[in-house]
Amino acid sequence: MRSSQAAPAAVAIEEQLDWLRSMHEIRFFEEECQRLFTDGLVRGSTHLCQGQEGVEVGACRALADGDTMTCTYRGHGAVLAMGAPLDRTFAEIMGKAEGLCGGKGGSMHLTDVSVGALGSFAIIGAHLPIAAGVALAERYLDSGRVTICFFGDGATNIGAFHEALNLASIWKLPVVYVIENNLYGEYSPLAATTPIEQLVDRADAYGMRKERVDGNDIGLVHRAVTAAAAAARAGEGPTLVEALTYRHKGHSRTDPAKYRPAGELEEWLQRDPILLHERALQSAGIDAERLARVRDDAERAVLDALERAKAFQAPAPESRFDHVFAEQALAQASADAGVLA
Amino acid sequence: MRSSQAAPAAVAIEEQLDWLRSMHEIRFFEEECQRLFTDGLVRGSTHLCQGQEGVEVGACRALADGDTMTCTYRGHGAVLAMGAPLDRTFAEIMGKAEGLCGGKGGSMHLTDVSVGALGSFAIIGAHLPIAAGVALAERYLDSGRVTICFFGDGATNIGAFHEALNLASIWKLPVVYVIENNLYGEYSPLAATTPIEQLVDRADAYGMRKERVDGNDIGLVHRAVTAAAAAARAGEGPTLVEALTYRHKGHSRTDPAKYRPAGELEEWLQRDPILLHERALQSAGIDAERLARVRDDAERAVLDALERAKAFQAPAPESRFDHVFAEQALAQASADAGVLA
Amino acid sequence: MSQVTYRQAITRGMADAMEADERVFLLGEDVGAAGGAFKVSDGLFERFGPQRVRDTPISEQAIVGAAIGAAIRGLRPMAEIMFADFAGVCFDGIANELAKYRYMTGGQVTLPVTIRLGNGAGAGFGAQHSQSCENWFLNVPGLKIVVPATPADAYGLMRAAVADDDPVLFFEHKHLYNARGELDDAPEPVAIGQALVVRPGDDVTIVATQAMRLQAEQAAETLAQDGISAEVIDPRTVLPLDVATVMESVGRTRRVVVAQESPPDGSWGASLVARICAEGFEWLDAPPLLLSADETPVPYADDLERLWMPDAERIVAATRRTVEF
Amino acid sequence: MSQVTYRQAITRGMADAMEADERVFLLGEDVGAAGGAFKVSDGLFERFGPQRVRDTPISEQAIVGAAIGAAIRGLRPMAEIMFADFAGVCFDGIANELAKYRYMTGGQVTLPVTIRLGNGAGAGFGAQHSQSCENWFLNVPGLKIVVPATPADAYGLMRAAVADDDPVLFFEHKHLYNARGELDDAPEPVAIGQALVVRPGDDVTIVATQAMRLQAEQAAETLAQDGISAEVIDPRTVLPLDVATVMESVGRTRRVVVAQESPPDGSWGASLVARICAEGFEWLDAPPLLLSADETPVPYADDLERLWMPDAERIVAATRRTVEF
Ligand SMILES: Cc1ncc(C[n+]2csc(CCOP(=O)(O)OP(=O)(O)O)c2C)c(N)n1
Ligand SMILES: Cc1ncc(C[n+]2csc(CCOP(=O)(O)OP(=O)(O)O)c2C)c(N)n1
Ligand SMILES: [Mg+2]
Ligand SMILES: [Mg+2]
Repeated sequence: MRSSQAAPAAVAIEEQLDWLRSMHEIRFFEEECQRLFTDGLVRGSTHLCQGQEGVEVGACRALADGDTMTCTYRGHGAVLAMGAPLDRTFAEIMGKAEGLCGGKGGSMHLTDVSVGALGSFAIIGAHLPIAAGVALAERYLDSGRVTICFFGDGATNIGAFHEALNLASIWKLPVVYVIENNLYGEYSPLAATTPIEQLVDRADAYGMRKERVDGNDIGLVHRAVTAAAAAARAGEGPTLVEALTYRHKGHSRTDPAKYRPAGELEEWLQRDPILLHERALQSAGIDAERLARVRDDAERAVLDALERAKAFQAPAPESRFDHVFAEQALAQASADAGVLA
Repeated sequence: MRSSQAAPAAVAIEEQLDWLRSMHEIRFFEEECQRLFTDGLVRGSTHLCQGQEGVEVGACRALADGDTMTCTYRGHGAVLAMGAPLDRTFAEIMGKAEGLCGGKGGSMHLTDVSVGALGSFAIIGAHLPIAAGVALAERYLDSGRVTICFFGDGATNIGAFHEALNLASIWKLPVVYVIENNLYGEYSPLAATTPIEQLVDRADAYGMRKERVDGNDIGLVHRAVTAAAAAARAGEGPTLVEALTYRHKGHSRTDPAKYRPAGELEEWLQRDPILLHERALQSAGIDAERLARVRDDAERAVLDALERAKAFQAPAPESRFDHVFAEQALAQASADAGVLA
Repeated sequence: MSQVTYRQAITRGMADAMEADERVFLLGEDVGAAGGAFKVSDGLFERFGPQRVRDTPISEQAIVGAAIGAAIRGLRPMAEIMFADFAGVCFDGIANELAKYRYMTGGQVTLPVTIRLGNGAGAGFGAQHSQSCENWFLNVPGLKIVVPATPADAYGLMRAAVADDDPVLFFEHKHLYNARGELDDAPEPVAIGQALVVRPGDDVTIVATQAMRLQAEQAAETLAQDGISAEVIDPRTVLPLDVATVMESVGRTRRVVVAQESPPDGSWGASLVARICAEGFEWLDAPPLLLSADETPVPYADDLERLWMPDAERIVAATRRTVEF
Repeated sequence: MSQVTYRQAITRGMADAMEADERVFLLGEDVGAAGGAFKVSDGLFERFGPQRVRDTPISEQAIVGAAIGAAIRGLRPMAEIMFADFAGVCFDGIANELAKYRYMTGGQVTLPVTIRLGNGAGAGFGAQHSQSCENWFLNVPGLKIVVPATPADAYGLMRAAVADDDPVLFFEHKHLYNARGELDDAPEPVAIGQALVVRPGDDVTIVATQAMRLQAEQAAETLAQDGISAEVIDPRTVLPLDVATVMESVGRTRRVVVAQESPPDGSWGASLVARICAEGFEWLDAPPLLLSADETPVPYADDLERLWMPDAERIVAATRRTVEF
């Protein structure tokens, strides 16, 4: 694993500033999200991604127009990185009518097909075969598009991982599988569940290209996924990318993350992807004031979006019958309150 | 992959003659089975294992008393190799009351717990986690026992394979996973479904011991599984054994196996495990007459068993309500012909 | 009009669907050159090539997932799950992803996925290859489930399933593959959600699907000889059930027998009985009778398997009891 | 006698079972030091150690398979599947292996496996984490399915499940974990397959489980103020259903409402209605009423989710309609 403190030269500085902006937005978004939940303004659960922004932004920004992405319940960052609007993303988490999914999906199922964020999936592993299917369609339609599929380290132990990677490889599908290895699956450290050192080596079981990167170095993530996407487009098949990163918060709303060894979080905070990228940009000549402006703009955008989201309406009661089927008739038939009598 | 024409010195000649006897029994059993099906005396489907006897007998004879085995729908050979009686095995396939499972299971579910044949499973991959559970119990009970789990090359692509091997490895369970690699999953050659050269390399994805052997050389199979079982007993965890072999017949009753390249079967017939083992025994000084006697005794035993099986009774109609539950009461309650009125 | 087998009707249904729309393709284990485990896709590989008739590894989760992913990008996959019982290994893909994906995203994705599954008992395949698995999915909103019994229905429902913008589980009864029936030269789709009155009658309504429908027709014939006029209805779709057609019939006959090839609890038959009672309790002159298979796994032995499920004779007896109530 | 939460009752049930029998152990994701995603196994790891309280990888197929394998070798595993919805990824293990293994082998193996699953809606977990998944397994003979609603039943059924020689699916309603109730100091097992008359009444029978049972009790209270005496029955086991207890009640009240937190088709409620009609059609003075959730996936938004399923108010309204029929 190489570490590049210097930003890769190939990417324009303006673009790299935009990465920073995106990472900041996600970070602020997650902080506000956390507040919404701890204040009890939103029910259910949420899985925050502070600390993993480098992977999500670095990977998604390696995509071209029309490319797509699927991710997990810990998907706020990935969906925002694809360009989902902040206000409607907040609104979905708050269960509003103007939420990305009309309030039907919630925090774990953020989806904005219009920006290529095809879905967030909450059953571990389930979207890995779906991503293969997306890639199959691109191949079938000869669209030249690729799709990214994000998932966690813990997900590499579930059956669907195996089936999906095998299928993607044998059919040489244009998909980039990105493991966000944040060292834990819920409360279990990787070593307790997974008998190998490097998850990326599982690619060998499928004859698949592989690359392991420092996930907190956005430049390296971007470079790795750019290469993987190019290979996929060229018909060379899928790549398994393992991005080493860390989640700053607990697994979910209710988790204080007491299982972490002392000092671990602090060490990773030193390697915060935002911090690292800011340093890289400074080395590239961007001054502190400009960096602060990016941060402040992001913060303002997030807070404004949150205000707008709060003002949005709750979904209309009857809307709960919509979208079961493409043709509405069938669902409507059952709209009479579920009484058989 | 090494090929030993000479029988491994460590195993007594009498024991090796017994292997031959067992392989012959399985071969004759399968030939008779095929006749039963093609003559329409038995319905459903059957999956024969002629050609794979070296793996089944070689592996099962590496077990000690009290060790156990699980296998697939193509399991006649493995179950017989564990010592299931020929007549009651025939009887099960014929759906008789005295069949191993009282006629409830059939060809795909042969089970004789009394000899350690814990079950034949017909959903691909399903028994791999079950075998891990068996091994977990041995560990938990500190029994010193090991269990063998047979499955096909095609089964290495299903999710349960992945989950089972990972679990067995992380818990260092005393299980030996044996791939009977007969080159085809149903009608698909391995290369059409599996993007790697050597299936055994999938062990690396689980940090698992591995060994690849010529499955038609019973001595090599026996040696590999003996070593794997010893390691398992010693607490060193599971091994993935890949035994290269070939099924002489089609996938199932209805398959003429037209998808095979010309000459392939003929080539493998030259490497028939029975033939190879006979040669090895001859090199070890056993004369042709003795070998013929083993063969003839096996044939007679099979034909006699078949006669006995034919004379067994069909199961009593009410027996179909037995064994749903350990306590019979619940099932009996529904014995009144399934009518709700 | 020609006589074809149920199998041929499905094959033709798939072929016509592929001919009509380039986005339609088939994937599954050995569906290609081998023509499928039940030979239902025979000839499709030769005709449509490896891009559109795709052999997969033994990976049902991947098959269903790939179908979902391809569908949301505009294709119209037909996925084969060989024996319906194998739906157990991809249940999550069907029930938690396919059925809910559109709803969870507020309608952002459309899922024109057809999943074909070989259903039912009667062939000596034992407990893991003989179930009527449509019953596993009844409590999962978002799916449509069809269960054709004849070549014409199989063809028509196949065309409807592939043309439908929503997920359809298409259950093919294994024991019917060789059954023959008429098929129009230019056959039409059969609307999903529409029951068929197979045989009109006045005294009692018998509802049955797939292999049981043929038994029910036989039973009606026998009953007719005794002067009992039984109306036979095949729902053809079990999710959603066409309760209206059944109620129209029961409103006249005032007696109903539902015969099915599965245990009673959690079955479409029990669901139908509950709906009949809800909508037409006062019309009924006899308790609705649900004739089911034994509450055991499917036994292997020939005799046991035959006894396990209802047949024409038992339908006759049950119907008599209902008529004489 | 003390007041405990539903969660604590289950924890104690597991602990007592482990104390009583060394062959009993627990496996699942983060059930160990972390105490389980819902903290139901809190303290067990410290008390019984890593051999008997085992963290697994995220591999539900392996969890269920390992439980099966361990059981046939004489252990008595309790396997946790966290959210019941995840049963979709190990459906084959439960429905095709666990449920049928004893039968297929003619009784050669015994499977004292308890599978714990976090069931139900009401907490804003969305479509993939809120289902009443007991309904997926009703058509699968070979399983016993329990659905406790109170701490006492949760404790008693846990002890019965672990002591049972057959597979038991133990559904824990997530929304009840913090609900309090009485638990005896030396609590007894609760027999599997026995319904409980929660509240006696004369005019109408209301049948409900888990969270809906509490709603039904509330509804009965409201109805009592209007002079309607409702008997509330909690089946507690949905496979097999204790039809006798329900029929005893319906024989007196002649009216029945079944309220459930799931869509109607393929539900235990529909199965019960079918059985009630079969056994007591003539006794009924009103159609049996099945009050179900909407026929949609579970929506996320607070308001939508609340509307999605019945509540005390809707049970009251439905019961009134039934009484006034
Ligand atoms: C099939 C399934 N099993 C269990 C869970 C519960 N669960 C949710 S998140 C999680 C941990 C996943 O860990 P990892 O893949 O590393 O992703 P991370 O949460 O670290 O992003 C688990 C076990 C689930 N959602 N689906
Ligand atoms: C989950 C599942 N999918 C598909 C099948 C149908 N099937 C039965 S045998 C078989 C081929 C298995 O190939 P392999 O594992 O190589 O074993 P072999 O038959 O060669 O012994 C298939 C696909 C099944 N039984 N279970
Ligand atoms: Mg993780
Ligand atoms: Mg094979």
